[in-house]
Amino acid sequence: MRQSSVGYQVERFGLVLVWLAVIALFGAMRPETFLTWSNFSSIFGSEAVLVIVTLGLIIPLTAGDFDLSIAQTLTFVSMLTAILSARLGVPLVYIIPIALAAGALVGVVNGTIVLFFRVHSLIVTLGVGTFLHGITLWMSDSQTISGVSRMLMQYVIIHRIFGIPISFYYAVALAAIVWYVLSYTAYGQQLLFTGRGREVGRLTGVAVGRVRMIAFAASGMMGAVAGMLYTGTTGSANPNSGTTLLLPAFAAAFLGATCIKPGRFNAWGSVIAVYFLVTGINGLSVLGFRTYVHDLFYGGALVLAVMISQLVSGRREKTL
Amino acid sequence: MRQSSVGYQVERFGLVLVWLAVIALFGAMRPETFLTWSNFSSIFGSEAVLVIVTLGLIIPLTAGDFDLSIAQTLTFVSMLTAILSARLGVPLVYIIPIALAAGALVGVVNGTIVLFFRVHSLIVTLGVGTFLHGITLWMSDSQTISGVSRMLMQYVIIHRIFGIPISFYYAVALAAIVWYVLSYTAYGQQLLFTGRGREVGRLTGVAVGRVRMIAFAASGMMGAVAGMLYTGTTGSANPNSGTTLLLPAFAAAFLGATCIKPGRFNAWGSVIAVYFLVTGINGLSVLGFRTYVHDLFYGGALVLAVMISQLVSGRREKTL
Amino acid sequence: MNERHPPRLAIRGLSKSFGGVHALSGADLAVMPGEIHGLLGKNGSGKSTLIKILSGFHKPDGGTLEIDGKPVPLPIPPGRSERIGLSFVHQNLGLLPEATVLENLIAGDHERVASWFINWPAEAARARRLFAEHHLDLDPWAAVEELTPVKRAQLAIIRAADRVGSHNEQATPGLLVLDEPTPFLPIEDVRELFAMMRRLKQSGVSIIFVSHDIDEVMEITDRATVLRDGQVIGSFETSRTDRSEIVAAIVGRSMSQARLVGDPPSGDPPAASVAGLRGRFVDDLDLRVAPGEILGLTGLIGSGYDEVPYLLSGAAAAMAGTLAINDGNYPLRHFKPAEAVAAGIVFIPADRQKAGLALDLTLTENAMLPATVQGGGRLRIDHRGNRTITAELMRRFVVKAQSPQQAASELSGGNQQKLLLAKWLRLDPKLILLDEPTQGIDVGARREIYDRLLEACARGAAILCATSEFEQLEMIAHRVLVFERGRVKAELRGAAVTKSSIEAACYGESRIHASV
Amino acid sequence: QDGVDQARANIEAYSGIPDFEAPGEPFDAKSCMAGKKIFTIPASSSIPFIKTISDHKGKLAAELGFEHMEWENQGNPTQWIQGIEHATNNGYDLVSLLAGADPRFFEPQVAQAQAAGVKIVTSHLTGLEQDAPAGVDAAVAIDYRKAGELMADWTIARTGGKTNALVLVSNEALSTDSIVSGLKEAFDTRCPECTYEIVNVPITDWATKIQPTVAGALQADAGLNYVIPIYDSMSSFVTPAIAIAGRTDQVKVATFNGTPFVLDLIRAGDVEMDIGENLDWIAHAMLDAEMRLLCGKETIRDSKVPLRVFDADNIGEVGEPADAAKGYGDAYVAGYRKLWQLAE
Ligand SMILES: Nc1ncnc2c1ncn2[C@@H]1O[C@H](COP(=O)(O)OP(=O)(O)OP(=O)(O)O)[C@@H](O)[C@H]1O
Ligand SMILES: Nc1ncnc2c1ncn2[C@@H]1O[C@H](COP(=O)(O)OP(=O)(O)OP(=O)(O)O)[C@@H](O)[C@H]1O
Ligand SMILES: [Mg+2]
Ligand SMILES: [Mg+2]
Repeated sequence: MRQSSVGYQVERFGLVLVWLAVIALFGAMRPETFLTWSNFSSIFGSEAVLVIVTLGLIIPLTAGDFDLSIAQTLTFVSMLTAILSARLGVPLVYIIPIALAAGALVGVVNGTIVLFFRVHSLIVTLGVGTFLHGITLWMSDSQTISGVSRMLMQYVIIHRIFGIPISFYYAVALAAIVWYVLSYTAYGQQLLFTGRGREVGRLTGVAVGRVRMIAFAASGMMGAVAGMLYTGTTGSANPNSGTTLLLPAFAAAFLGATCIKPGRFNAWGSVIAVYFLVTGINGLSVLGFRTYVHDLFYGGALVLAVMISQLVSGRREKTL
Repeated sequence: MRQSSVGYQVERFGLVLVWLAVIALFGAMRPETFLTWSNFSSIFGSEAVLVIVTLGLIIPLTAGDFDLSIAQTLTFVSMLTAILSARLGVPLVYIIPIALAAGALVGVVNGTIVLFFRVHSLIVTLGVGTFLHGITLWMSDSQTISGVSRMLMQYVIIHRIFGIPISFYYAVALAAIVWYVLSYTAYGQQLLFTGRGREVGRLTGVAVGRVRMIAFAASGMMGAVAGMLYTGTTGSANPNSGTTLLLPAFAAAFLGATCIKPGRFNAWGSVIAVYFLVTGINGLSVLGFRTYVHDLFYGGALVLAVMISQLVSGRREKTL
Repeated sequence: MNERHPPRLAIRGLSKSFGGVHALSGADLAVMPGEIHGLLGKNGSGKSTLIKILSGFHKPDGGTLEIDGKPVPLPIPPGRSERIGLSFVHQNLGLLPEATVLENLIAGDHERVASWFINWPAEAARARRLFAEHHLDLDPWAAVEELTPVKRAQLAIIRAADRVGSHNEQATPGLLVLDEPTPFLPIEDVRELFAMMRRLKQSGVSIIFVSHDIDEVMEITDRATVLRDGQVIGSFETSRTDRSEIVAAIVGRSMSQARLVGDPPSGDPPAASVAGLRGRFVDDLDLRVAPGEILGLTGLIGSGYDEVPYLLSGAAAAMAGTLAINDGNYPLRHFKPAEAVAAGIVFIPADRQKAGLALDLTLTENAMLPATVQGGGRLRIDHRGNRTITAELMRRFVVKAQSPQQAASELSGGNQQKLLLAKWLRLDPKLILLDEPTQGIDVGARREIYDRLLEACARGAAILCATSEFEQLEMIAHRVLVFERGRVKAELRGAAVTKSSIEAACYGESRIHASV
Repeated sequence: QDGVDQARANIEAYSGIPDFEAPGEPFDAKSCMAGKKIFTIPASSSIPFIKTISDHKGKLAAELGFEHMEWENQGNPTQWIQGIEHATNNGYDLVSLLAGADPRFFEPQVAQAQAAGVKIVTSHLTGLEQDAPAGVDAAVAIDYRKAGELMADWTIARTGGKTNALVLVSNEALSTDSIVSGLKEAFDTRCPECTYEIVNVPITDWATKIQPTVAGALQADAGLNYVIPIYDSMSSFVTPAIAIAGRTDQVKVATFNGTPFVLDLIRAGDVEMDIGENLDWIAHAMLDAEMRLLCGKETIRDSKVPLRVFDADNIGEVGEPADAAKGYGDAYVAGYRKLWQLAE
């Protein structure tokens, strides 16, 4: 049986091993600065946003849809949070539901257009995302908005557990939820069938349209959570914050699908992929490598990691 | 038969009609400035690079592969061209084959990893693109390089035919070639079968691996051409030039697939899609709208155009 | 047939394994010039694998190939098989649905079509001539997905026939390989196909014909080779061999073809009744089916019988009609699959590759999907339990596989179908809707499927079985409705359900109620 | 014509080799900096302008004998955050946010670092009249206002008071406000009849939006005679738009930053004027101010980094290809050595 073979376990945890190898390498070079708890807590805390964006992506990806708008949802919600908090003085308890509702709304708009008009999700979410970016620019007058309530930052970055900013635990909690939903709930199975055998699902009574709609809405809400955390982490919002997160999040989603549950987008795989890539970049910064080395590492690590994973699994074709 | 019905013709030329409507609208508002030959020549001349990137994308897209590295190929080749020309004084006749070979090499690297290791093209091209960006940064020392030979600019934007910079005609010529190859050659048919039904393709004797490899190489070469034109247009190369072209090119590729040959990525559709979007942006600029309106238009037009196209075609599911 | 002529095709010692599965182990096969050669065997016995090796799709582990006495090196490079005179209709046809008829027709025709210029008008004209020759009404510019299954099959066959011998290096008439072309075809088209095969044979073409329909094989082939577990059991001259002998060779034991059911059970109260059903083809249909009854639905292609299961399961929208089942009354216009399942109705579609199973996912996930959808463990799926249940189901339904954690794509067609049946029958449904339930299933496995269906009947389920296989109805249907133009043309009951009476009812003048 | 003359005089004053002006009292840098550590977070190590300053700071620090680290990054705020946390955790005394690493993007981390006793300084971020953002300990400023004025003056002087300009800005950069106020003031006081339109293009959109914006403006207004991209890296998208519209002869480009490739564009004739700063000088000035803060001297706001106007006449002085540190003389090197009491 595959599940119990050594090869399969190596495949499952291959990325973790590579990650540990990277840590060991940098650690050997700079034990006193790289291999410190404070360094890791800084890595874990500051990339929580990217983890959440990646988690948001894998939900529609599992259902066979791309959500390119998630980065702009993040930016929009980040800006909305900053404006509500800094400019209008709205308290946090109101901001959270408003932000989540805004994220869900973006998802529903995406879903409605994709489902009702039967358009490829790639083009819809690209269009909706660009439109949303226009709104963000308009709303903020292209300015960075700072002066966000201290309380938000308190709950995101200032408060720490074991020295790691609390935002990390949010990301882990969301990963656990996504993992649980994908693996242990009926909705998770329905998502999977929607992505891999849409007609099969439909004939078995899966409300394929509803499943995809929920996936878009969930992705929008994840984008919204990421947006709030972004504002909480930086204490400000700028109208271009999310843009640079889109490609890394896709990279992490696909890289994550090579481990833990190879061949499927999965939550823990995504988390590991994000931190693997980020650890490398951080180590290079600590060692003072020039930035082009960051790109070489990022691109090289991505490709090598999937190549190794494929070699371990005997180069089986994986349909994602 | 579908091919001859009025509805089908409306669907085929729907985007052209919408484009004409946009022109009419802006024309009515600013006849003396918008509706001038010089304005259109400026529209046509300015986006040749984007057209070529889009054409490059649709080749692997037809074969079912994403080439996210094309933007970085563009940047790399643009930088290579600038360095060879401005720093090393290499004449144009040598630069062109070197640049094309570099582009093809990137494509072959992509193709080899995708095919040999059987990894999803999305992650491979993302990784290779990032790696390439690292090389570009290293090569250029993160500097913008200007001082490119006047001759290159001569052959790209300075020389004009009917008042339109010559780069436009290159783009049209490439579109004609892509159109011909996709529609009238055995390779075009093989691409289609490779993309839509890989198993079916193999069963009918298509050397699927070779077809995909050629598609990646072709896309890399298109990226190289776009890179040379980019350097020729701006007279310089900067290490981040191509990055921003990726999403617009995808938008145009998918939008283009709603017209001329609806349901398939196609060359003329791509050209029309690019110029439709660009015309809108140009009109807004002529009218002096704030730049965030560009995003609203871009996103809105994209989504509306596909929605309209789907309404006309009776919301049929299109498998791309 | 010239006995001294070397065989058109001679395979020796052909082997191929996938992981641990020996799909072929040392198979020999010889096909003479101008011979129609049957290739028989249970599901998963290696027939398609052998054929895919010939087409260059798979690389064999060992073995040799000779064509007209000349050795051909293996593996055959993809796309090269036509040059050595081989031409194929693959199982599942090998057509691209989104492409046009013409594009599919010339796909892979590297020999004739110029690489650098496809003259579409000329190709279209040629296609029209070709279709006219075969009395086929096909528009070259139509998308294949808009064609009926029959037309698709015809297109695939014509494509292969057109290629065979028309261009190969040896300049011999060549070899046409048909891997189960008939399950898609109604009787009259099978006849038409056979006529075509005989014409080709006249011109010296050899044909390999794969089918699970023993009668077809008996009718058309000169000789037949039987595979079992990747090995050749024997070759027969069909005219000199008994049907039961062949069946025994395939299954490994003797089997009877006798009717398995008796008279229809009394239908009061009925398990389900349908009133005023209208769909794309079906026109104002009323029917009742009793608990424990198997009701066959059949007719010629286009008569609408095969639409009924789709309408009653919510898979396709009906225009009108109501369904009474389980004290519930359901309007069928907006009937959804989920409601159907909740009402105890299950539907097993013919297209198991696309609509029956998600091939990338595991056997467990596929088998447990209905339970999942219905909310069994909505918030706490018990994977270990599900695996145990699936393993048990696989035992009960004799699904040959390595583990419940395997991907469904790794199973042979027959085993996929058994899994599909297991997936649905474990729900203990009230009404089972079947569309061609044994398409592409070998005689042995068929019998197992029948047994499972009869068990379900014994537990009080009613079955509606839409099929064009008349002998299947003869074996298992209590009652048969024969359709014509969307309406019931004849009803056969009990012992009157025989292959010949159904055939007569299908082709004969409108006779109402030929009941006994 | 007073205004035009005044503008000419202004330009004249900034066209020559600038003089060195000491920003404050001399102090013994080497001894007071012994054992102290400075950490520089450039806005992005992949922007050559900033990278160069940062590298030169590192060299100076080595010469002065204290520890300096540059946090290599690609302009991503999460990387800045990791950098500031790294500095806090590794005992740095001062974090220098260099040329665009905007502390408003990470106020909480700034506060945390300050609480841990680290001084935070923004260097080359704000204009003289702007306050230190986000509660940082000091803001070492540049005379952006003057740069804005000079760009306006250049066009006024060249057109004889008939400027019709398109001004491209990026509002999210802090220095923009300062530059724009200088520019507006110059136009308002010296040439009220000049016309100009200010268009905001966010930095991430430079590559996609500048070209159509300029093309549209050229089309809409046949009388346009200047495009003023306030940061000179924008020029690579401005010049093709002008070339494609075929208006190279009528429409000129005047800009600010002194980035080498733009200086090369002056030589090629695509850009008419660029106001430059000496990157090495900036490195000296920033480090000077940062050391003063650590040594308990009075806080420096005005770094006294001079601007110089480059055009076709004096472009030969910057070298070919242009070098960011050439064309400003070398008085400052000796000046700073004396200021820091370095023995020869
Ligand atoms: N399922 C597949 N999907 C995509 N590409 C494939 C697939 N199978 C094979 N290929 C690629 O198609 C080409 C031919 O396939 P084939 O399986 O004959 O190669 P091979 O060399 O026999 O593979 P292997 O070394 O795994 O046995 C190769 O380039 C291979 O990488
Ligand atoms: N690509 C593959 N990977 C793994 N196993 C395979 C593959 N293709 C076929 N097999 C296995 O090889 C065996 C032979 O399969 P094959 O398709 O040749 O059977 P068949 O005789 O054509 O059956 P059927 O009558 O159902 O079409 C089966 O056990 C099947 O599961
Ligand atoms: Mg088979
Ligand atoms: Mg079969």
